[in-house]
Amino acid sequence: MFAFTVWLSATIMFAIPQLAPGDPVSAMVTRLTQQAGFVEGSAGMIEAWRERFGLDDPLLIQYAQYLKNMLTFDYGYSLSQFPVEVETMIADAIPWTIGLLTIATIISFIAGTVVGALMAWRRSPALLRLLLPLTLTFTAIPFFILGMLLIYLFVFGLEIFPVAGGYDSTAMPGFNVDFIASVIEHGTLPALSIVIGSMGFWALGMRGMMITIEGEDYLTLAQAKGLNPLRILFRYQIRNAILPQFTALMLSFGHIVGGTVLVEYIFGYPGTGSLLFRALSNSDFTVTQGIVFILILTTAAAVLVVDLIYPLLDPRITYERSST
Amino acid sequence: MADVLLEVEDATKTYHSRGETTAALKGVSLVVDESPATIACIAGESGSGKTTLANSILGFTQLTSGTISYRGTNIATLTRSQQLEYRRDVQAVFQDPFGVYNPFYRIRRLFDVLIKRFRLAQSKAEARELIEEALNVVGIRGEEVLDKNPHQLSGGQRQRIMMARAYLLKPRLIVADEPVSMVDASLRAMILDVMLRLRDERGISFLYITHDLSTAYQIGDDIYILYGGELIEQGRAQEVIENPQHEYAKLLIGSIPVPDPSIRWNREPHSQAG
Amino acid sequence: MTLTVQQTVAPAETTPRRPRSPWRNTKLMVGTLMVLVIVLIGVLGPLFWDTRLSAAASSPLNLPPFWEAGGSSDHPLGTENSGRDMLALVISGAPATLRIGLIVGVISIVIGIVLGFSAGYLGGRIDSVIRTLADTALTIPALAILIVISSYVREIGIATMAFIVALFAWAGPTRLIRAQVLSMRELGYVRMARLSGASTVDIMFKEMMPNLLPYLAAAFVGATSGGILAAVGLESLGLGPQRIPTLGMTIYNALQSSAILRGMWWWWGLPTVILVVIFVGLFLISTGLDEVANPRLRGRR
Amino acid sequence: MTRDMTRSGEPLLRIDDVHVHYGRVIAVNGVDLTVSRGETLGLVGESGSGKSTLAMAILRLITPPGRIVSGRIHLNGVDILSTGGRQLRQLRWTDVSLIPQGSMNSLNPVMRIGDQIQDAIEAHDRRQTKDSLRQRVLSLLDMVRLPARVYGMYPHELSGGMKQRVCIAMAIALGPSLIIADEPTSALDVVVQKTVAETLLKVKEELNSSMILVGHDMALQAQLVDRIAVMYAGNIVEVAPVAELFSNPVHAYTRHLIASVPSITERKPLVVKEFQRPDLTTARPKPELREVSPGHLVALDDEHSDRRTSGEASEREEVIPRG
Repeated sequence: MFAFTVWLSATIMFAIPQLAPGDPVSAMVTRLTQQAGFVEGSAGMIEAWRERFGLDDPLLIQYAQYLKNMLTFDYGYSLSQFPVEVETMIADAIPWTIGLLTIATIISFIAGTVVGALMAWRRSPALLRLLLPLTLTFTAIPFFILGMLLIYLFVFGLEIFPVAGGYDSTAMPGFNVDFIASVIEHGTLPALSIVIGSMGFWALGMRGMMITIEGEDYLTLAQAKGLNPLRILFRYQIRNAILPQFTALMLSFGHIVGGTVLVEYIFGYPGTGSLLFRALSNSDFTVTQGIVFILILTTAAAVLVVDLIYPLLDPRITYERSST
Repeated sequence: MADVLLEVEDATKTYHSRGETTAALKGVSLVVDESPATIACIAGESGSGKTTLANSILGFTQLTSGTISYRGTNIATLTRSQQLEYRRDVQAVFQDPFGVYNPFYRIRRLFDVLIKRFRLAQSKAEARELIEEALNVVGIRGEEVLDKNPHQLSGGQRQRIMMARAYLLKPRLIVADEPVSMVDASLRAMILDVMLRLRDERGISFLYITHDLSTAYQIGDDIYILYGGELIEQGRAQEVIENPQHEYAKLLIGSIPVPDPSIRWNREPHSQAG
Repeated sequence: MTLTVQQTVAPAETTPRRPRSPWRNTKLMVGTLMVLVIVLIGVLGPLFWDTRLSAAASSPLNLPPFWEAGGSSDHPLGTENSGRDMLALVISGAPATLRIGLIVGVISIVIGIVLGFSAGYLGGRIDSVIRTLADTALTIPALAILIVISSYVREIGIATMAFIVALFAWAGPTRLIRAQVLSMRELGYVRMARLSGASTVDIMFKEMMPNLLPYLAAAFVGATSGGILAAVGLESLGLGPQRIPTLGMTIYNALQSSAILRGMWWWWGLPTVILVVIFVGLFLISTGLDEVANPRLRGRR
Repeated sequence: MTRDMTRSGEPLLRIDDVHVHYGRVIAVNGVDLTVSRGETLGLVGESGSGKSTLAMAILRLITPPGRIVSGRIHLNGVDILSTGGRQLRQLRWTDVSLIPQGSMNSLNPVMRIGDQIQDAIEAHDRRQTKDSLRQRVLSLLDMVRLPARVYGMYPHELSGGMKQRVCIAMAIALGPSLIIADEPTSALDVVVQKTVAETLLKVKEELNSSMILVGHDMALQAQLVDRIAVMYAGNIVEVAPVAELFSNPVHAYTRHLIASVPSITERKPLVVKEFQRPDLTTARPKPELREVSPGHLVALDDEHSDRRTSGEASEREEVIPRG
C-alpha cells in the first residue's frame, strides 16, 4: 500500500507535465521571463535542466530517471533561487512542518477523543454535553479560515501573539530557553487553528463509536461486576470505541498535511507549506514538485506506521482483515 | 415408487480462504419425494453444513461438485426461463422474521411483485383474490396486514405472512431454513402447523432445515442428520430418533433436554469442552 | 451459522406507532436553511446589484463598509485595493463556489454509486481492485496533487476546477456505499428478492437503494463540502480560475495584501463569513443525515 | 461475610411488588418472589414477558428509558434498591453475579480472559499478590474445565461454549450467594449446551449458591431447576416446584407452555393457540397469587386461568382462525 501510493502519486505528477502542451522547461522559463521581465542565466538554466532530466531521451527512460531522482531525494535546483538545491530548501523547512503537525494532530486527536467519549458517557455533567455541540461546529470551518480569525483576534486585535515566522529574530537558534520559548510562542496560533478545526472531527467519530457499542453485553457485564465507573469508561468503553479512530487518524494525515499549506502561509511559518506557497507564486516548478513528493512520502509513511501499530491495539485484527 | 421431486447427489462444497480449504459439505446425497408430499428434515448443529445445503438448493451458492436435480433436471444447467420456473416451484422461508421485510415498502408489495413477475393474475380482482386466499391459508385476513409497514406486524404475523408469500406461487417445495428458531413457543406450534397443513391439504413438500431435532421429530417424515458437512444418519423420523446408529447422532439425541423433570438427564460428562 | 435467540428486554410488540418522520430533523433543516440563504444571495443578488462592479478598477479603492468612518452608500460593503466592490464580489462569488461543490458532489456520488455497488454487490476481484484504488485515493494528500495539477492548467474555469477536484473526491462515497452494500447483501430481504426472481439491477435499485438514501445523501453532502474546501483552498493559493471573482481568489488577494494586519476586515471577512455559512450549513445537513441513517445517534441529551 | 449475619428463617432473596417501566411500557407489573439458599429457581416466559427485565432489576442494571418504579428487593437482608454508588458496586459480584446470555459479545474483545476475570476479583478484594491472583484465576478456569492456556487468550480465540464457561468462572470468582443466569445456554448447540449446563449446576452446588435461571426452554428448565416461576405480560402467574408444575399445571398459560414443548420421547400433536397479550402500555391490575397446594401459587383471578387442573384448553383461549 505504501509503495503503491507513493508510486501512483509520483506517476501522476510525472504524467501531468507530459499531458500539458509544450516543453515544460521552456514554458516555465518563458513564464518566469514574462513575470520578472528578465531572468539571469536563463539559457544556462534551460541547458542544465534539459540535461539533468534527459528531456531528449525516450519517455520511458525519462520516467525511470524521474522515479530514481524522486526516490533518492534528488530534486535539482530551484528555479527562482538558482543555484540553491531544492533538497536544501526542503531540509530547512521540513522539521518545522513535521513538528507543528505532529504536535497539533496529537493534541487534537487526544482532546477530541476524550471530548467525544465524555459526550457519549452517561455520567458526564449535563453542561458539558450542552456546550460541546457548539464547539463541534468549528469542525466544518477550514483551518486557514480559523487561522485568519485567530490572527485578527490575537495579533491584530489583542496583540498578544507575534504574527510571522517560526521564532523571534532576537533568539539564537539552538537548544536554549529563549529559542524554545520563542518557537512555542510562534507555533501556538497555527497549532491552535489546526486543533480547533480538527478536534470536533475526532469528537464526533468517538461519540458515534461510543454510542454504537453502548448496548454491548460486555459493558453490562462490566457493570454487573461492580467495577469502578472510570475503569469501565477507560478499559471497556474507550478501549473498544477508539479502534476505528486510528483508521481515521491514518487517513487524516493525508488531509492535514495538504490542508496546512495555507495555515503556514498566513502565519508566515517557515515550514514546507510556506515554501510551497512561495514556489507557486514564483512558478518555481522544481521546488513545488519536490515538496509535493515529500508530502506524499511523509503521508504514506504515517499511514504505514499507523497500519503497523494497529494490530497491537486490536487483537482481532487478523480476523477483521479477512472479513472486510 | 414415489415420484422424486428433488434429488441431491454427492453434494460437495469447499471454501478457500487464505490458503486454507474448508469443506462445508462432503458428498451429501438425499431425496425429497413429490407424492406423497414429504417433510424432509435436515438437522445439524452450527457448522454442520445444513445452511450451505439450503443455499445451494436455492441457487444462492454453487456446489464445488455433485448435482442437485429438480424433477430430473440439474439446476445448475437451467436456462433463464427455466430458472424462473424453478423459482416458482421452489420457494423458501428464512429464520429471521424481521430482516426478510424491506423496511421501505408496505406488505402488499411482497405479493404484488410476485404476481407481476410470474404473471399469476389477469386482473386486479383476480390478484386480490389470490392474495386473500394465500393469507387465509395461514389464518390472516388481508385487510389486517396488507397496508401496514413491516415494523407494525407482530412476530407471529411476520413468519406466517412469509409462508403465505411462498404459498402464493403454489410451489412444489418450500425450503424452510430454521423458520421457528427465533419465535416464541406458542408461535412455533402455529408455524409448524401451517407446514403440516400445506403438506396434507395442498401437497407441498418441505425441506425443513433445523438445529432442533425435537421439532423435526414432531413434524418430519424423514430426518437427515449432518455433522461436519457429512450425512451421518438418515431414515424415517421415528427410526432416527428412537434408534440412532451413528455415535454422534446418539450423542446429539441424548443431549436434548427432556421436558419432564422425572426423567433425569444422564449427568455423565460427554466431552471435554464446547 | 449460530442460533441466537434474541431476548429483548423491552417487549417487542408494543403499540406500533408510526414514529415522526426522521427526515424532520432540526440539524438537517437549519443546515438546509443556511445553504438556501447563500443560494438566494446568488440568485436574487444580481437583480438588485450590478455584479460588473466585481471587476478590478470598477470602484474606488480601499473603501470601508458604509457604517464605518469613510464608508460610502455607493459601496455598502466597501471595496478592496484594486477597486472591486465587495457586495458584487460576494454576490457573484458565492454561487460560483456552490456550483463547484455541486458538480464535485454529483460526479463523486455517481462514481461512488457505480463503483460502490459493483464492489459491494459483485465482490471478488472487482471488489479488491476498486477497494485498493479508493483506499489509495484516500491516502494520497489530494490537495498536494491538486496543487501540481492546477499550477499546470493555467486557463481554468469553474467546470475544469470541479473536474480536477472530483478526481480525488469520489473515493469517500465509493468506500461508504461499498460498506453499506456489503452489509446489505446478505440481508433477508435481499435474499427474498432473489427468491422472487428479481434481477441484479432490480435488487440494487429497488431493494437496496431506497434504504441507502440517507447514506447517499450524506455522502453527496460530504463530497460537496470536501469539493468546496479543496476548491477554495486552491483558489486561496492563487490557483483558481483567474477570470471569475471567486471567494477564494478574494481571500488570496487579501492575504497577499496583508489585509488582516491592515485592519481591512471586510476584505477577507466577508468572503469568510459566506464560506463559514456554507460549510457549517453543509456540516449540519450531513450530521442531520447521519442521524436519519443511524437512529441511535438521534435524540441524545 | 454478610451471608452469615442474616437470620436463618429469611429467604436469601425477597422481591416485593417490583414495578419496572420502559418508557410507557409496563414491563414488570408488581412481582413478588423469593429464592431460598441453595435453590435454583427457573424464571420462564416468552419474549416481552418481563423475565429478563426482572433479572436485571435484581442487579440494578436497568438502563434508561427503563426504570425501576417501585418495590423492594432484599438480598441477604440488604435492600438493593436503596443502595447506590460504592455500596451498590461492592454488593454486585460479591453477593450477586451475572452469567449473561451466551451471545458472542459478553466478553470485552480487547482484553485477555485472565485480565477480565482478575478485574472482577480486584474490584472487590485488593489484598493479594499478582501471583496469588493468577493462581486463583487458574483454579477457577479449572473448576469450569477450561485449560490453563485460556488465561492468556482473547475472546475471539474461543468457541461459544468456552466463552460461556469463562463467564461461569467469572460469575463464581467471589463465591456469590446468588447467581443470575440469563439464558446462559440459548446460543449454544445442544451438545455443548448440555455440558455447559452441567458445569453450571456443578459449580453452583460446590459453592452452595442460589441461582435464578432465566429461560424460555421448558425442557431445559425441567432438567435444571428446583422451582419454576412462570411470567406472563409482566407478572408471575404461577410458581411451583418443578415436578409439581409439570405434573399439575393450573394456569392456562403454563399449561399451554408445557403442552407446546416438542419432545423426543413422544410424537404428540401440535397444540396451536394464540394468547392475546394485554396491551403492555396500559395499567393493569396485579393478579393475586393463591396457594393451590403447598408451595404452588397460581394467579387465579387472571382471565387466562381456571380452577380445573386437567390439561384441556380453556374456552376463553383464542384459537387462530383457519382459512
